Amino acid sequence: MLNKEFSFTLMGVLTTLYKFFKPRILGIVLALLFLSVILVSVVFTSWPAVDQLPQNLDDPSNIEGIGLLIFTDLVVPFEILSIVLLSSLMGAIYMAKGDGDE
Amino acid sequence: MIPIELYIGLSAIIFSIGLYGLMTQRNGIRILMSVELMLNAANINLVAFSSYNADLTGQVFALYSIALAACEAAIGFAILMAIFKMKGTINLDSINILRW
Amino acid sequence: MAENLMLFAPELTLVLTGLFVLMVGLFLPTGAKKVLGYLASIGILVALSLTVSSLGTEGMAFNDTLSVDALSQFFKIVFLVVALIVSIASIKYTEGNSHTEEFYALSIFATIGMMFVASANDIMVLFVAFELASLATYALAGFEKKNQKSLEAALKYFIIGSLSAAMLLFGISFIYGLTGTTSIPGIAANITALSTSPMGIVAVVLMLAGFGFKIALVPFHMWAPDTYQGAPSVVSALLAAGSKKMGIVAAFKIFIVALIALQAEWQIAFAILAVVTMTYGNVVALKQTSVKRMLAYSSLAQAGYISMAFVVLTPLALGGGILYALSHGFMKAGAFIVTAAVAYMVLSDNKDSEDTDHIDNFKGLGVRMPITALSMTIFVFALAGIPLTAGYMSKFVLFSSTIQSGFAWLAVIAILNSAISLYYYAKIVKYMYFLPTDLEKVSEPLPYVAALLIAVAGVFAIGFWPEPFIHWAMEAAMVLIPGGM
Amino acid sequence: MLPILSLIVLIPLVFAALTLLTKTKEQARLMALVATVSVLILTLYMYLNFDSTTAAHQFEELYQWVPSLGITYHVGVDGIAMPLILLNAIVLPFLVLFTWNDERKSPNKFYALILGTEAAVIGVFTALDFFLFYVFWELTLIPLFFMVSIWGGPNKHHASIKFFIYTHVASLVMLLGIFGLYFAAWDMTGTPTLDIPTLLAQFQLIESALLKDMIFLALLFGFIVKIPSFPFHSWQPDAYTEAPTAGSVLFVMLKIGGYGLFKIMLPMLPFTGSPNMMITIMAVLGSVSIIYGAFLALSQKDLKRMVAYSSVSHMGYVLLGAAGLVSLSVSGAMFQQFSHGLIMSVMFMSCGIINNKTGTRIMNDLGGLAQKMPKLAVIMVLTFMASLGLPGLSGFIAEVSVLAGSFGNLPAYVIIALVAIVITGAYHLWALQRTMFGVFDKKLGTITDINRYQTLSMGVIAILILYFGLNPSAVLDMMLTNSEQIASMMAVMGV
Amino acid sequence: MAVENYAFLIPLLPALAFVLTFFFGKKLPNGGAIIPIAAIATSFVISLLITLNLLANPEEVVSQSFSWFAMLNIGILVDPLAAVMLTMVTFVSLLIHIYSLGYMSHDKAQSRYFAETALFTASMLGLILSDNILQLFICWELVGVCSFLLIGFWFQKPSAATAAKKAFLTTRIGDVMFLSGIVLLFTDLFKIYNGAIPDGVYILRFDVIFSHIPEIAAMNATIFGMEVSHITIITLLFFGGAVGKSGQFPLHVWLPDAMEGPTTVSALIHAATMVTAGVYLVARTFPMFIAAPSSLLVVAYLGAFTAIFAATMGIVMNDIKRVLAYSTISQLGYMMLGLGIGATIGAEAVGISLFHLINHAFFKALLFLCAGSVIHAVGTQDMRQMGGVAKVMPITAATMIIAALALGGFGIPGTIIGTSGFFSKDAIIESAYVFGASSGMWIPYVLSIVAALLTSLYIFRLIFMTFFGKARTDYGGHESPATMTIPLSILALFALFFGGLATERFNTFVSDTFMNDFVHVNIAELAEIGGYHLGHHGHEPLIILWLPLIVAAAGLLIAALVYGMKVVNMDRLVSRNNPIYKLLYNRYYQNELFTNFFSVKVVYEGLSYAGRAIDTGFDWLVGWLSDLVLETGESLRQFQTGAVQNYATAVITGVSLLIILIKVVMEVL
Repeated sequence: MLNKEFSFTLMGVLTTLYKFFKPRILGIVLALLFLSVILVSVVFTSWPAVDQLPQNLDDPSNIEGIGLLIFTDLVVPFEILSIVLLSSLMGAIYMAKGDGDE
Repeated sequence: MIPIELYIGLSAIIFSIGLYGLMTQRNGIRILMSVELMLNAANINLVAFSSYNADLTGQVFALYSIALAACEAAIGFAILMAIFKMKGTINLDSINILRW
Repeated sequence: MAENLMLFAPELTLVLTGLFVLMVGLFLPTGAKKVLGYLASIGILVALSLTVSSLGTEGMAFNDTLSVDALSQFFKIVFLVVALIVSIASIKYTEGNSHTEEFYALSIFATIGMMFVASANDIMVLFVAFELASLATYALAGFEKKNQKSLEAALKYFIIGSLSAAMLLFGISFIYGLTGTTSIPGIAANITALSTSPMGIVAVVLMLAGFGFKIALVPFHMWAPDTYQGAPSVVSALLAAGSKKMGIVAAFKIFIVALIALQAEWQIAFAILAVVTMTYGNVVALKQTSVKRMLAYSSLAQAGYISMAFVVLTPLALGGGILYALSHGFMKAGAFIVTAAVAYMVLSDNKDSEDTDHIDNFKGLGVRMPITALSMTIFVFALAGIPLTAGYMSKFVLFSSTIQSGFAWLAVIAILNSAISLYYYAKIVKYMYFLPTDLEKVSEPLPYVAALLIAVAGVFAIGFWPEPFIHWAMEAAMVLIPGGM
Repeated sequence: MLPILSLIVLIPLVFAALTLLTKTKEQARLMALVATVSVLILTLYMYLNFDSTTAAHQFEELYQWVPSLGITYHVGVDGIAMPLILLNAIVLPFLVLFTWNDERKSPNKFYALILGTEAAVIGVFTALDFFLFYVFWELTLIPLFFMVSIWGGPNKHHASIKFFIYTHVASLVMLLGIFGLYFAAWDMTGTPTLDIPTLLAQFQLIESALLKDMIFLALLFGFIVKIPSFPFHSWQPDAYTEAPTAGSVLFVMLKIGGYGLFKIMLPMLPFTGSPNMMITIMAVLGSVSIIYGAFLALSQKDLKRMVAYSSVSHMGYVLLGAAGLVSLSVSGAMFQQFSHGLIMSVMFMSCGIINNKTGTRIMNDLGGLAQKMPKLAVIMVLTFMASLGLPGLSGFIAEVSVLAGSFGNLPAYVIIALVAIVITGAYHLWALQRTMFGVFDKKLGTITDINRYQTLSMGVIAILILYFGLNPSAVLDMMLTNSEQIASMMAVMGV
Repeated sequence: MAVENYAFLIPLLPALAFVLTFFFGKKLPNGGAIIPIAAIATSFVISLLITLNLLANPEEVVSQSFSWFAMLNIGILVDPLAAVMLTMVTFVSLLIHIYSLGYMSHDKAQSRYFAETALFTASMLGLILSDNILQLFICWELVGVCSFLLIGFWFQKPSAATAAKKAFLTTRIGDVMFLSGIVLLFTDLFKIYNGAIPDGVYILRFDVIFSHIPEIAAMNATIFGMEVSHITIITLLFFGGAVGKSGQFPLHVWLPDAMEGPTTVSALIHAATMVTAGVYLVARTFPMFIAAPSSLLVVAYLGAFTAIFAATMGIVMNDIKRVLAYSTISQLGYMMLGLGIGATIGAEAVGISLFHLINHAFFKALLFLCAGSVIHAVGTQDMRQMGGVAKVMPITAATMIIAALALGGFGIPGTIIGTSGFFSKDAIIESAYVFGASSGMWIPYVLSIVAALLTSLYIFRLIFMTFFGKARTDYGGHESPATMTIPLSILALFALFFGGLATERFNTFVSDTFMNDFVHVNIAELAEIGGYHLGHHGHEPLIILWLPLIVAAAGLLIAALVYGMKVVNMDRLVSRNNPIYKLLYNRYYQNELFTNFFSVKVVYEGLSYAGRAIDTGFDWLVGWLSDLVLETGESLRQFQTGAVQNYATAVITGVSLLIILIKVVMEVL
């Protein structure tokens, strides 16, 4: 046991690495594939608004704007969200709660 | 000034980490965490774009999506709890009676 | 504001019904909770009649985040009809269950989510409503929390659902980033930045993954067979017949209205997915022994057919796809209700039965439950596309439009597929009528029969008198492509 | 004016539903008899009022159905359809009579399916709208499928599924062809229509020769699988053999493939991109079917299977005659359908009786039945003779018209068919010898002759075989009128 | 009263008799035999009256046509050719029916017998009366079916059923050729009219056909590189039909087997009906043959060959009926030969041939009926078990010897003294000589002379073996009843005297067939189309007139020496070790060749099983395809592992790949 934990031979390292990666290798490859696809796309895209970032600097707090938006333009999603909350609450409670009636 | 590509890159990396977690993890909780990671990667995007587009909609969206993520987590945990109660484990490997 | 609200009277009725059912349910003893089903059904019926009576009205509401037009009306009717069928059938299913109010509230909320998706004119509304429909059904799928299969179904549904929600959101974030708006017409107007960059494809595919999850397109389908099989049959009916259509209407709105500039990209995607999905669904369905699983794969195949509308993209094709959505609603809801009835029958034979959905249970159904068996025959024949049923009519419009636009190869594949599909549909009929059983005749529960009759009526209505339905579907299609491309 | 065509489709349908509700065999068979006899009466009325000097449609009815897609309820009959309707109307009452005393499970379903088939088949013959046509076309499948699967022989499931899928695939391909035609016409005229005469007229206006060929071939495929012709016949022996007697007879009544050939294919033929290729395809398939079916029939041990293969052979004449493109050959092919229907129904009835009484259809196990069943022997010899093309009986008229008519255009194929005549004679006689003649095998037990219902039904059809053999003009005149029209169209196009 | 108007009754009455006897015969005495007898008697009377009328007024042919279907008709035509045939057939058939009263009196299925013979007669009469080739073919086939039914009359005997089938199938090969000829003829005529046939023109009627012979002859087809006129093809195909029906080589194999039926049926087949149909067909379409000289040559050669070929086999048969059967084949060969030499003597050939046909009908019917009488009495058909029957059955013996003399062709040339066979057969042989003289082809003549020798030999072998000498087995026999002997006697009278009485008128009467209001053809002109000129009768040397009689007498002498007085021991010759005897006895191994090898091995086991294999192949292919789909379904199922991470992996892979794929496709497009 001791022997195994402290062996830093190349073979040992490789074996450990192999054991670590073997079940994960597909996940890693696919995640990297996805990442690279996204990143390539990102790089080859000309993003339009880079210069305009400072515009928002004069009003660092957006809370008011956000609040306004929530209750004016975007009130519908907000309302729907309330139903979402209600139903997920209901669902979560139903699923999680033990069966009292049994 | 930070170019927006970096924000997007960050979110993409976080998203990919979430994907990786989803593909490799066997524990239900970790899976949930991975999902949260992905949702939040999207939120980073939204906020960054909101800022770069000088449009607050994105930030509102991010807020909503955080709420949704919470709901999702709640349901997810509840389902996992139910499973745990029945099987005593939340190891996803043991949950495959439905197949083929 | 008042007119705004009037436009959404059906949704509001449903919300009130859901809340009312939930409240009433809390005060009722388990034995009396049967009344909740009737309440919910009446509420849905009211909402349905409100929708039908307001057919033809159009309008935008709430700062143009919601729109009422022929398309949304049509799909609202689809969702409400499915909800009605499911809720009537569930009267029997939830009998004696102490959590009836949760069941009904959740299914009504899920329906509301679907309806909002149908009328969403803003991607944010669409996403939130989409999530509402998802979250409510996660719990519904696991409604039988003593049943390992049901829980597993819920878990798989949930995990893949979350994944695709994340992908959808990720995709939306890119669209938002490059167009600077979340309004659907706004996106269409500001599409240039997106359509000229490689991000366009990424966004399209991410959205496709999000919707494809709901529509159950290969390879985003893998939860569907498990969930449809494991979930309670009535819930499967809601998922297959209702929430699948929500994915379709969302895809219609996003791709055809908002991302029309990226048409070439997503047409390729849909062409690939449609072919793969219908073939995979049909071929895998051949050897299934669980009827619900078979229906799930069949539902995959049908999703593949409907996806052809995206490839062809003519008014007639879209009309066909939309009509198909309605027909499929009737057929698939009906078929899953039949499995519910069979499960009820099996459980009344033997309380501890495990595989209530195994095809062996269908042996001699023609004798044991004649109405159910006859309805099932009608549904599977309709699914297979036998004439004078809704399935045939929709296939007729959809496939023929495919040929009209020169996609003969696609139509050939689709038609070959529908020939293959006949094998497993006929297998069910064979089991029901030709294989003997020594078990007794079972009295068929009224709610199931009522639900089945509604579905049968729908199947035959579209099959025999398709003119008004085609008319509505075409009007709905015209909303998507006003010029008529 | 009575909507007579709608009635002859509706009556069996309504009675089929009513029959399903009956409880006893007596009620069910009475229902079926009433329905089939009333169809017969209406059809005879129609036949007597039929003007065989015109090729136009008669007794037409036209209502809008789905205007936005150009679907109408349009029915009517011409000289191609009328004889086939007559055939169905004649045989079905006798089929009911034939089964009068049979014992079987769920007779109500049985008779309902018979009526359902009748309605669907007659529906195909009356439909003048492709939508309606296809609807009835597919509807013919369902009752027959059930017929085979419920009351069929030991191999019924395999046979019924094979039949169903085989012919369904064909129908779907045909549907593709219909779609192609529909939209090509729609694109040209701007208005959708599925009206058969209109579409047939518009077919020639399509510009792309390739498209026309594709449409033609797709439709042709649908029809020849139903006929059935080599090499798409393999569903047929199984289905015919495994079906109960009534089912086999119903299969024989299913002349919709050949009907489509005359009604839809031939008017289109001269306008296809390469008519000569199409003619060759039809002629090759026809003549190969004739000789191939004959050889296969010769090699069969099972009487019913032999009859089934003989049917493949006989239906080859239909294709060959259609490809002959002369009014005589085309009308001969039509007459072949008619006469084949009569002959085969009696042949299958005979097979059914033999199977019932002796418990086997293997010819080597039979023998000398003529001593025990003289009445059956007489009828069977007559029909076998008719089937092998004996002059004076209806089969001969058809064969000789086809052969004489087609020879001018297709000499090589006709020679093949002529060779097959000898083989045809061989297997028929051989079958007769091994079943009816020779020494009676005591193992077969006590065997009684056919009962009077069977005698009546088979006898009447047998007499009709003789009648139409002596007086073919009774139906051939109307066929000739239509086939002359077809032939003149060919002549105009120089095909 | 114009009896012509009732000509249609001639076939109709027996047909009606068939229906009545078939359905009601069982309830009547003698199986209702009286119905067909009365019907045929009436037909006979009508035929006779018409014939007499025609004899007086050769122009008054009876011709009635009705439209049948398409451009075809049904009609009757009684010209001299038909009239003599009708009279002969009704007469012989009537006698055979009367004879059958006694012969069949013990059979349970009597009524079926009389019904079928009535139908048989009716079909033959219909065949003769036809005024168009298609109707002729129809009756032709009906004759075949009746023969099938009658040969298989005792169908419970497997051998009878087999023989019936063989008869039908073999003749059917000929029928198909005949039908092919009709089809080709129809097509040609259709082409000549260019598809537009005027109303009232029935294109398969003989007058129409004959009037278009020049056009048809002008059409050519290339077969194996040879230019062949359509008229030649058509006539050869017609002759093919005649070969089948009239038992010419190589389609004669059914005739000997046809003995499985009752002897009366054999008499009917061999004398009056069936087999003469082939000769009648060639005679009827003779104008076409005239225009096709090569076909006539084929007819002549095949006829002559058949005459000798069958005669050789007749010598060695031991079954009394088989000897007669081969005799029939041989005599039919003579008739064909007579027709075939029409290229030299023109329409007269029809007269000669028909004359022999009529005479043959009388004496062959007589021979069969006598044989039947003997079999009836003796109870066996094997001549080796007979002998000395003359003592028991004097009338039968006497009549049979008369018939044998007629068959052998005994008579004095240059006078009208002689048996009927003498006049007709010698005429054929003499014509063959003329033919040889004018064309230089002597083979038919030589063959016919040798055949005459053999004929005499085998028939007197039969006579001696049967009627003379000592009884070889112990049979108890007695003379037949009057119903049987009276027909025998009548026939014997005809066999003796008819030839002499009719020989003057007959030829010209029948040869006029093609020169009347209905059919009017100029034989000589047609011959010109065929590219040759008709020869003229020269005067034959005297030896030619006497030679047939000499060889016949020689045959008689040999038979008397060998079988009557037994001066030559035949044991060494008649043994299985003698290869020639063996070959003859086994009938040239035709049964093995045609039936066992060709029909069974090649067609049945070879071709039909090959077809079956192909069919199984198709089935297998379809099955394989469907199994493939099912198996694919089964293996694709495995993707659905049940582990949710895999599902997620699929989604992610799908997304990534789809992005790349779309990019690639976009680039490509």
